[in-house]
Amino acid sequence: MSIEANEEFRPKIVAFCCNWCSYAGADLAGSSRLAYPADVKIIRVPCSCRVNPMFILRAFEKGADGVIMCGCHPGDCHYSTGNYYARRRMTLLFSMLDYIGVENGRTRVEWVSAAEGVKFSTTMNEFVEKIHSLGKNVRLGDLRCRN
Amino acid sequence: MYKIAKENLPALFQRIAEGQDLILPISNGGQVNYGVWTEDADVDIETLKSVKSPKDAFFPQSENLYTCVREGKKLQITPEELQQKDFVVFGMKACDIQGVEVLDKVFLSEPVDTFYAARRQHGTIVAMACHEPEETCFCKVFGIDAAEPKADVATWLIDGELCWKPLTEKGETLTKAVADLLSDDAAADAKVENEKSAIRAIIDKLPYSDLSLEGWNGDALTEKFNSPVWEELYKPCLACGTCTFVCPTCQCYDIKDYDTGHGVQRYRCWDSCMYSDFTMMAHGNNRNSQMQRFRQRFMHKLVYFPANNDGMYSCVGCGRCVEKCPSALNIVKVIKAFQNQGGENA
Amino acid sequence: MQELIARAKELLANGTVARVLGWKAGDLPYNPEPAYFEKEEDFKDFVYNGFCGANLSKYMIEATKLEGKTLVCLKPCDTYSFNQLIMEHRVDREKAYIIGVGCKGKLDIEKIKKQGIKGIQSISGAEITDDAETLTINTLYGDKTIPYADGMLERCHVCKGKEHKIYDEIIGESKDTKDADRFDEVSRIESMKPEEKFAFFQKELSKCIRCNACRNACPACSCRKCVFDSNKFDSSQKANVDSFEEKMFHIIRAFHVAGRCTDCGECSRVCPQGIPLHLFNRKFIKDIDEFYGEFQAGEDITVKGPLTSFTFEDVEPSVVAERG
Amino acid sequence: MQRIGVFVCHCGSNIAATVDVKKVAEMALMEPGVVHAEDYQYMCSEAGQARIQEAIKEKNLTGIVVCSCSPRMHENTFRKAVERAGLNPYMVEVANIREHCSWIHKDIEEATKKAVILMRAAVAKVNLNTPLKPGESRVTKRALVIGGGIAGIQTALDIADAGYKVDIVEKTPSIGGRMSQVDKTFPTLDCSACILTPKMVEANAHENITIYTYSEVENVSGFVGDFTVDIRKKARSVDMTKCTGCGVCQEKCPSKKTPSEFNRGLNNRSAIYTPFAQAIPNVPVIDREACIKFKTGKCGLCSKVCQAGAIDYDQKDEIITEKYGAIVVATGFDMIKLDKYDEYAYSQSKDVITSLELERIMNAAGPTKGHLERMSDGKPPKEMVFIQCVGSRCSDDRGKSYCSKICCMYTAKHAMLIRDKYPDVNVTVFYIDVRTPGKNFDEFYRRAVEDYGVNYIKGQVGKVIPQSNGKLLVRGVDLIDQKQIVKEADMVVLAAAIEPNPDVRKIATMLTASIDTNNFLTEAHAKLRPVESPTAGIFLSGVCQGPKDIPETVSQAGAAAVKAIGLLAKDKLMTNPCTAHSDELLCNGCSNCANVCPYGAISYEDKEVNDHGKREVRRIAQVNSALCQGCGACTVTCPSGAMDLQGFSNRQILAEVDAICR
Repeated sequence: MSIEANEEFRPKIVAFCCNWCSYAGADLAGSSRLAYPADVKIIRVPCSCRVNPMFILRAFEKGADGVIMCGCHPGDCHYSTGNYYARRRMTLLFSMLDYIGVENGRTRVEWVSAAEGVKFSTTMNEFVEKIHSLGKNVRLGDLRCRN
Repeated sequence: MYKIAKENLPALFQRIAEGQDLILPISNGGQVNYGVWTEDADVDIETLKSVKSPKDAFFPQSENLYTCVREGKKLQITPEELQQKDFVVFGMKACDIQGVEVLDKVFLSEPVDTFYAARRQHGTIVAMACHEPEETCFCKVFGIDAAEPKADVATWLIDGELCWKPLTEKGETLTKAVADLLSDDAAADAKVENEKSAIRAIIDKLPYSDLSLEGWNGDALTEKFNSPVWEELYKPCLACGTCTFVCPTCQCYDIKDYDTGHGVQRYRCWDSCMYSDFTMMAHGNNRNSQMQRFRQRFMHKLVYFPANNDGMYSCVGCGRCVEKCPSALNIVKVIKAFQNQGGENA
Repeated sequence: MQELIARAKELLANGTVARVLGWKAGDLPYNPEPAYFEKEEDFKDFVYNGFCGANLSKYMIEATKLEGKTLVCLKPCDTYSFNQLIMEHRVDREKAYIIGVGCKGKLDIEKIKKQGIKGIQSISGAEITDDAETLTINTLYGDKTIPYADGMLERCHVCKGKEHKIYDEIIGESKDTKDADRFDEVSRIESMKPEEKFAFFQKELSKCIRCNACRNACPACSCRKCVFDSNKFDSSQKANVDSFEEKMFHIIRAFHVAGRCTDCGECSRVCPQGIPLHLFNRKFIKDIDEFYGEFQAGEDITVKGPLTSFTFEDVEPSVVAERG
Repeated sequence: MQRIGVFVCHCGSNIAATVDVKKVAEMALMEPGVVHAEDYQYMCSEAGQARIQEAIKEKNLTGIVVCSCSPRMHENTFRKAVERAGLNPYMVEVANIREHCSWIHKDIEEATKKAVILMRAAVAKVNLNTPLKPGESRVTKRALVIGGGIAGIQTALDIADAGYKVDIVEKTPSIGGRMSQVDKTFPTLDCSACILTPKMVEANAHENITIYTYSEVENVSGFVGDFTVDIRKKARSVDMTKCTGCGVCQEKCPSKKTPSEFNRGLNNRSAIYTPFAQAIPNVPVIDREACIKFKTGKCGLCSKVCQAGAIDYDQKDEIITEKYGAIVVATGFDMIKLDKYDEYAYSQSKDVITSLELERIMNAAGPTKGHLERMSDGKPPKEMVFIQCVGSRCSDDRGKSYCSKICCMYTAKHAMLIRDKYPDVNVTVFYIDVRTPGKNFDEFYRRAVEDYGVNYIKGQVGKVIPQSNGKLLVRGVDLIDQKQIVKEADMVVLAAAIEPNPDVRKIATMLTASIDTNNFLTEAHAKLRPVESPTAGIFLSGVCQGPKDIPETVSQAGAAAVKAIGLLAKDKLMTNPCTAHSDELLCNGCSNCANVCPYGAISYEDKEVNDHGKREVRRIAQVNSALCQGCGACTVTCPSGAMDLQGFSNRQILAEVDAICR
């Protein structure tokens, strides 16, 4: 992909954030004015364990270029154990996507606490950059949604 | 009778594909299915049966009907264009061609299905005789002659040569377009006659060729429908759609909408009477047990269809369901089960 | 087979069971079908041979709802599925009488035909009692012989072993037919470049006709209504209109059975397009084994599945990217 | 289709400076279902809320989207506002265009574009919102405390003092627990019995406390606020209403060969017994395994000597069923079994003892009347060795991975007390680390070393070998001096690891309270909710949650009491309406959801369902909305999608995904 094309490319990125830690971490990033690209759009879920692999595939289907899931750090889940289940689910799902040839940089999990506004912002900056380097997602999407 | 050496077939395909699509059996991942010819396609005309029938060429598994784009609160609706380009289907067998006749009865009778009609109009069928029929074949039962397929062009693959005989105007046109690749050979007629007899001889020996369809007609509707045999027959059925999707005559479809984010794409796709949501309506389902759905498939093929179409069965004996059913069920077993039942129940 | 029939008749006669779930001979040499036998005379059609590949566990979901006990013939690998169904309360153990039937590897007629064999009239060597190492196939186009192992289903080459995990009694001997590692193909794909992996699956999945045979034959896919048939997720699909939908269906299906799939191989056996669907399930099994410790679904009904349990020290999802 | 109103907040210039709020409102009107859109300076102000309320009434709005600051900030404000206008409070969605947009982006065009997308996602979600109503459940104003040790007693007293009824269920014949076995307490060295006994008496006398000793919890059903518990009151064979506690029966009982549980088997007790003199209740029980009357049918001596006629050989176990609003677990601990530690010769020599046994030896009411002597020959020891961390901080599966926390301090206490009372006894302590965090703890330990001359050696003991001369050869290492140490000791005291009472597993299962791999009960949150179980209405007191000393236990017991009181003080519980629900037509009854539910909120019921005319009895998951906290773990584990979460349903989240990606 040429540099010019890259400049045109504005990725669509969906971030699932748990209500108790990561969403609050994103709020803190906001109130601390820690910028990250507007390409990231956050969906609030009660817990990372609410994130169904179906949601992630659906995002790709409809044209997302990257999907990131954030939750409380292991051990700090508001519901005690939710993120442990989420961790296993996402590990397996990401591994499967990698296995069928989807670039593994398009999916990511990051644990972000309510106090980690900086980490939230850095993570999003890194992730957007990664998606830029991968370019448009062409392997995992429904062509009918492209135009 | 024309002929062409087998090694010259790629050139023939290339020629046909100039300016029109060529659909023919292609091997992909170890399975042969009809697909659009490309230069690097792995064409396989030796394998007798494709997994799916070639009916996709005229009635694809899914096709768009119209596209609807939303801008604000305005909708813009664009109907899908009908087939405009000519195309050739190469290699269809006699049974599959009879399958198209069945589809014609459904889609070309009023109200005409314009999508199907356009494809029929633009499609030319080059048939191939069945060189070595298999034990799952029972086309003979439906009066089909696998040795002499009826199409726009009939062909026979004999000893490294493809014998070519145009039968219709469309067939003549196609033949003219490829004439320089074909050679006229009067001696081929005799070879073809030999091949036909060989094929027919084998067909007579096939295990299903003596299957009797006695009693399968519209008159027997209620007895067949109410027979206790269904209750036994359906039990191994897993309710998958394999039989319907490999079948050259199954014609049911569902119409669905796909949310593209900026609008809706309305499409139709094959449906299967084996599915629990087949013909689901607001009030529920007409057939709410698998026995009923199973019965529907065979009653339709062997009783309802002939009753409405001058005795034409909507089974052509291709034997794909015999080969592919995960539970080894098939229409032959159904026919036989009623035979064994004797006169009293059937 | 005669011993099995005699015992089944006896259990039917003395009222222990109300019906027998086994196989009925087909009208071709290779197409027996799963069938119920309720009367002594039904047994004239009873057959148990190398072509009886179907995993009857799934039929037991409905069968154990019927009045009285159902005798079911389960091969060693089928018993894992049955155990898994017990764990998930989908079958009633009390309503099942399990005869563990011997197995020496099951045959794949598609694979046999792929070896250029057609016009089959009869096959010998597929009988379970026969110790023959070769299959002799009489066809309209001449007689053919092939080694038994060359006609075996893929799953039998990676046989889980000859031990029945649950049974009331065992009739017949079993043989461990394993001669390959079940993860070899998965490892081969894992070592490909992303574009090669993508091309491989694109090619395989493009054959999918969405007949749902894989799902409907699968003992783990026992949902009353599949998400792909219901509007619960706005996910109902009837055809793969776009190549994405093939991937969505097979990934989600594999994910839903992850940790529950016993690797019985029915999905690949029944696929009319010969898609190696087990490669999805085995990928999850391989990952689960590597990440969370070896786990065989259906082996031990007291152990929680890997996706309904966790440890504090589990690997992070970033392992996928780090592995390269 | 909803009739949706979209309200875009300027937040002064916080949003309006970077987001074109008018444009967002304008774009909102293009969305399906949106019939009203406006922007305003401060949506959260009284005036802003009034505008929403007016629009609801004027335009018959059924769903509201507020584009403003984080929902964590004002979601509740807007919910209350729409509720006052007659709309269900859960018909509001907030699009966070401040923290997630205006504050982090500089470019107006870009920020506006993003704000529009966030608005669309909220509109798409609210389109699928349904009115939700919090459930209500009643609270039974009575608490149950399981375990009658110091933790249980303290919790019960605190709850009772707040005016609520409390029942204590204690497995043994008396309350008091481990603390009653302890001689002195660190770091103050006051007598354990002297501080515990008054509490026991107070609990016994408290009008709000009922004590069931020699009783066990048999079954628990129900949920927070409304538990029903069956308590098995084991047959005591003594009528508690008649017994005067005179003790004659115990004296006369001819069966005196049963090892005393209270004295850790160091001496024997009679078949009819009270575990110790200050037992509460002071009513003996007959140990039917040991009693001659029960074994042979002959004897009956106790009955003959009992002037009160309290002996009742025909007494049967009694099941008491009671309702509770809250349950506190205070099941305490025991020492681990030392059968895997043969190297310390615990089972070979009577002079190798555990610290708790030493407590009994040093106690004036103990087997040796408080005289320090060897259990083998009654001789006073001259050389004593203490071995620390026996089974604690253990890396293999013989012991426990955790630190038992109390051993360092009680060993310092023992060493000090011995050196004080018997200055001629040499005391050596082998330790891995000495851990003394706690008020006055390190000072206490230093006194043992500096003032009392206790010999602390950093190092482990490899083997204790009983000698023919009756002494114990202790082989160890000194890690600091890097040398082997061989010592001849008269007594060896093992600081055995503590572990949760083995019964806790059974109790946790009944309560659906989670326990960790060491059988400690898991707290709802390790930092913020340390005395609550993840299962609502279950509270944790004392060592059942993790190793603790007495002051920690008492303070945690008080904390658990406060949490329980907080619950009991409510007449009704309002439950979070964002709970999981299972669609009975889709549910497979497979139990996978229950396996991942941290709250035990999911149970199964055989229910007749009508599946499109097909009637059958199916095993269906039922969510108890009083217990469900709405995490959603179950929804993902459910393959058929039968389990869904209100307020965050599959379709709602997918609608947001679709809106963002379009």
